Amino acid sequence: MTPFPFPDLTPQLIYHLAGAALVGIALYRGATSSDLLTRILALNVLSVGIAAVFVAAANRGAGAVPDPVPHAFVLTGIVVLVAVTAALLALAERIDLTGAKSDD
Amino acid sequence: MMVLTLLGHLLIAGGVVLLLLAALGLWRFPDLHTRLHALTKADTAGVALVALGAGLLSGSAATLVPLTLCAVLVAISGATTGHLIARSALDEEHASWRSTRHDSV
Amino acid sequence: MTDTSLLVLLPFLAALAATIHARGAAGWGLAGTVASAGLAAHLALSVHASGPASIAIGGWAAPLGITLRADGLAALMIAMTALVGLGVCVQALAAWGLRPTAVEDPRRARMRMGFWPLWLSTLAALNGLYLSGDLFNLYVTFEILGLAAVGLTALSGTRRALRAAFDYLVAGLAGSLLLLLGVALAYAAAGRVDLGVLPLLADSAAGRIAIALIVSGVGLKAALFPLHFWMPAAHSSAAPAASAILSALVVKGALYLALRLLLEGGLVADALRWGLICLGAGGMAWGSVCALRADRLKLLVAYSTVAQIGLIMLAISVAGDPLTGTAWQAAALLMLSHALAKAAMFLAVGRIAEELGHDRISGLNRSDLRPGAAEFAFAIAAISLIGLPPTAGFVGKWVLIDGLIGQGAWPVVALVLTGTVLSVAYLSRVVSRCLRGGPHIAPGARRPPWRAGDVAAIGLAFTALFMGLLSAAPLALLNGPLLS
Amino acid sequence: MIVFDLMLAAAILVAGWSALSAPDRTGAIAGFLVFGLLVALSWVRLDAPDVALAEAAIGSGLTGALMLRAAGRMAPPAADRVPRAQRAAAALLACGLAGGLAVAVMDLPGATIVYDPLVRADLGQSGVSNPVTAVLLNFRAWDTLLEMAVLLAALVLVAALGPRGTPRPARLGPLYTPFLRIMAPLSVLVAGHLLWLGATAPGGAFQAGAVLCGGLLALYFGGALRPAAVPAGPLWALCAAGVAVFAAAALAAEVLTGTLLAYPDGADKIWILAIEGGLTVSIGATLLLLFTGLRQGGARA
Repeated sequence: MTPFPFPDLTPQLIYHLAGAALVGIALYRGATSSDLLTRILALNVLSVGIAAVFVAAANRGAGAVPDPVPHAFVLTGIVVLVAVTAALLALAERIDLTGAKSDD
Repeated sequence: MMVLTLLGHLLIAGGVVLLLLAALGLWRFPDLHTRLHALTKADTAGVALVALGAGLLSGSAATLVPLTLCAVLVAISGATTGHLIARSALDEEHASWRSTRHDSV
Repeated sequence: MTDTSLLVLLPFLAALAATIHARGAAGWGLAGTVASAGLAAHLALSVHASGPASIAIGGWAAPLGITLRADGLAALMIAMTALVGLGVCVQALAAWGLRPTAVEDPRRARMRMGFWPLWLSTLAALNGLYLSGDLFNLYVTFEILGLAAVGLTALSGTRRALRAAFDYLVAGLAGSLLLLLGVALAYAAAGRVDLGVLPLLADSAAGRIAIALIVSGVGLKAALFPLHFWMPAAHSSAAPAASAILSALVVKGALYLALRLLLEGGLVADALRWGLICLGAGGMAWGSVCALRADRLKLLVAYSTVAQIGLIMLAISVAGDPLTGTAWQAAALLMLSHALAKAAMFLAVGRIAEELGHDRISGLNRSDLRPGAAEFAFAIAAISLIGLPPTAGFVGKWVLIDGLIGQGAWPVVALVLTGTVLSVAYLSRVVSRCLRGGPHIAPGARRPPWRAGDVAAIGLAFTALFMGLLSAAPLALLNGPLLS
Repeated sequence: MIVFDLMLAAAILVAGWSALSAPDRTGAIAGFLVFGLLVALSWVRLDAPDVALAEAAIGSGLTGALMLRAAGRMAPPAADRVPRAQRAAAALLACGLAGGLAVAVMDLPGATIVYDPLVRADLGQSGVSNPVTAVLLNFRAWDTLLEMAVLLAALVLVAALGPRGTPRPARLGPLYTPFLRIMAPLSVLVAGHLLWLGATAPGGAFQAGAVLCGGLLALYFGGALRPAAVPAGPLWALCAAGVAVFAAAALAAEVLTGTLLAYPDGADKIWILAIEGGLTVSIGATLLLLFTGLRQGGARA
């Protein structure tokens, strides 16, 4: 291992790093926002960051056919997440409906 | 084939210019109605030109036909959504000002 | 091995039926639970008789395909789920009835129609989780489990419950997304995501980060201290039957995955092990302190779960080489005893609160009501949680301490014993008030009437009590060969 | 092209950040929609067209619609009241995790190729030639079956929360009806096309289900479709049809071939298409009901 391994700049690496940054952004906002909707959005951004790691890892460089299995994982993940998001939003609406503004 | 390629590139370039203009209008125009005006027209034509250009570049009818269909669909839905947005905006203004006649829309 | 897949598909199809045919929800729920318990018993017997079995779904072998693996540990967990499930079903039937009555309380109807599909989904997800041999598949089952569990929390519909349910769902989703991120990184590092990938991950930085992420996701889902912040509110604001399921069964899913990670060779890094030991000890201490300070009975029981999870995680992370040591079997036995005792305890608390109209601990000392069956059940469950002989908890702690002494890990032995003393302290706060007879009880004090809910609580508590005498059966399952 | 990738990645990060830090909800959701489309674009760049389609339709489109609808019903957000210490801790944690991930991806041990040769070797026996569909409906069909269970579990949860307020009737104007006349049948057509296409090219049950849901939503907004007016039992049955067909097929395959979800030799494609057909209808109906909300099974007022 070289002292500072900096591999060649490929699309795969760029989107990999973007995925890592998205995970960081989403975690930060998820932990520091008190708005229910922002927290739900943060979880969605987090899952997109994870999906970016999968999709970038599946890519084998220009010209090569990418691995279909992680693509299937991400497809499954997208559908799972929309279901959970719908549940979260329904809960958030109920909380908004039943209570005053206080967060008790 | 050279002519088709050239034409394709030209169409795409024209479409991109229209889309850029639409973006510029969205950014610079003062209110919703003028922004909508910039967006819908340039958007519809821009997408149509890009789709047509891409279809010509591909050189096969099997690609050109679905792309043209896409452009038509974008035109239809763009017109409808533009209308809906303008209408609901007018409704809201009507509710707050009680002066604008919106029946004409 | 048709029964293996049926363990997942049958409760799930029953959940669908209970949703579509809402008037017969309880009937479908009872049928699904009983049938699934029969399958669980059959699985345990067949694993015991002819050893573990694994099926490659669709005929596609791992790593590309998904395998369902039924070994002794999985069979024990499935049997535990079935046993607790039967008890909870009795309570739910008692509370909300089997079929709609002519004049019906709308709340009762809502609970009945909401509870059964959610419980059956929980059952299907848990069975799928115990059988799964693939990390991505585990993520998907965790999502079913999380949604169903949140539904159970929110069922009572109060603002407190809704708020707890939202936090629970956010924490659960964050936990599963951390797990998924670990799986993504594991894929990037080693190119596959079946459980067989785990030993390969120790070789690279990405792999080690992947393991750390998976463990932290599991820790969040298992309410491991200090990631337990969502749990006491969720477990204490749900209906009794729902609390029993959440506390006794749902957190076991994540603990089971931690145990699997150990058995598959995923917890090889010493730093990770020591971290988990510290968190386990911290959970025991923090959960006990909060339980000592709790003013409401449900909250005390919920915090005692935090402490017990700490103990189980401690047992998982000190287990040396799983192939030679027996400490991991202690973790499995502790999970079994905690499931039985904690379910009994929540059901008993539900009955006590129903009789008293509140669940304040200071108000348990009343003069117009004699101790009843629920108080009795609570006391027996407490004995099992503390780990006095002949309970299952005793056998679990015995195996654990025996293994620890074999390793010469005296400080950990001291930790376990301290945790036990603390559990005596907080549980005796309740037991001493509940069961005290004598002059403060008025001569004409009434005795609470028997209800079917008492039967469930007492049945589960006695199962926990005598499981220690019958512990040869679970140990025989655990001593069989494991699949890895 | 590397410059384009860098710009796209930067734009994704900016859009993601603006979605999570916009002061008003509409701005946040608009940021999220843009974010989703940019992400879909980046996945096209990474040769993942199936995923990009699903992200654009479901991950961005449908989620955005769900969010907008919820935002319209909820009180405006209060200002964040998170203590400074918690912010600092969260920033530290987030930076640590993102940094760790970045180090991890820069130090990946060379390409370890495990799945590729396996998929390639077995694709011929899977009945379809689109490898993603082969993975979803054959090699790892158990995941997909459980994924449908997740959708239904979410629906059960939403239903268990009880009914919510009835939506305001919207005035949509004279242009909307002709629009519906074109779009509603077209969505069915496109869904069918995507479903059929999924066997050989990007597409499949999930994308088709999303398109179908789009058509149904258009009808719903036009007032032509009111889920509350349909008896709950049949609606539930429609949502459950896909997974029921899937589970029945799994068990039937076990009876026929002795292995769960192992389709009979030579008939894989027919089985897969039949299952996908059921899934498409169920996904469309389930997503629609998650959007519109639903009353509990028998608790009809």
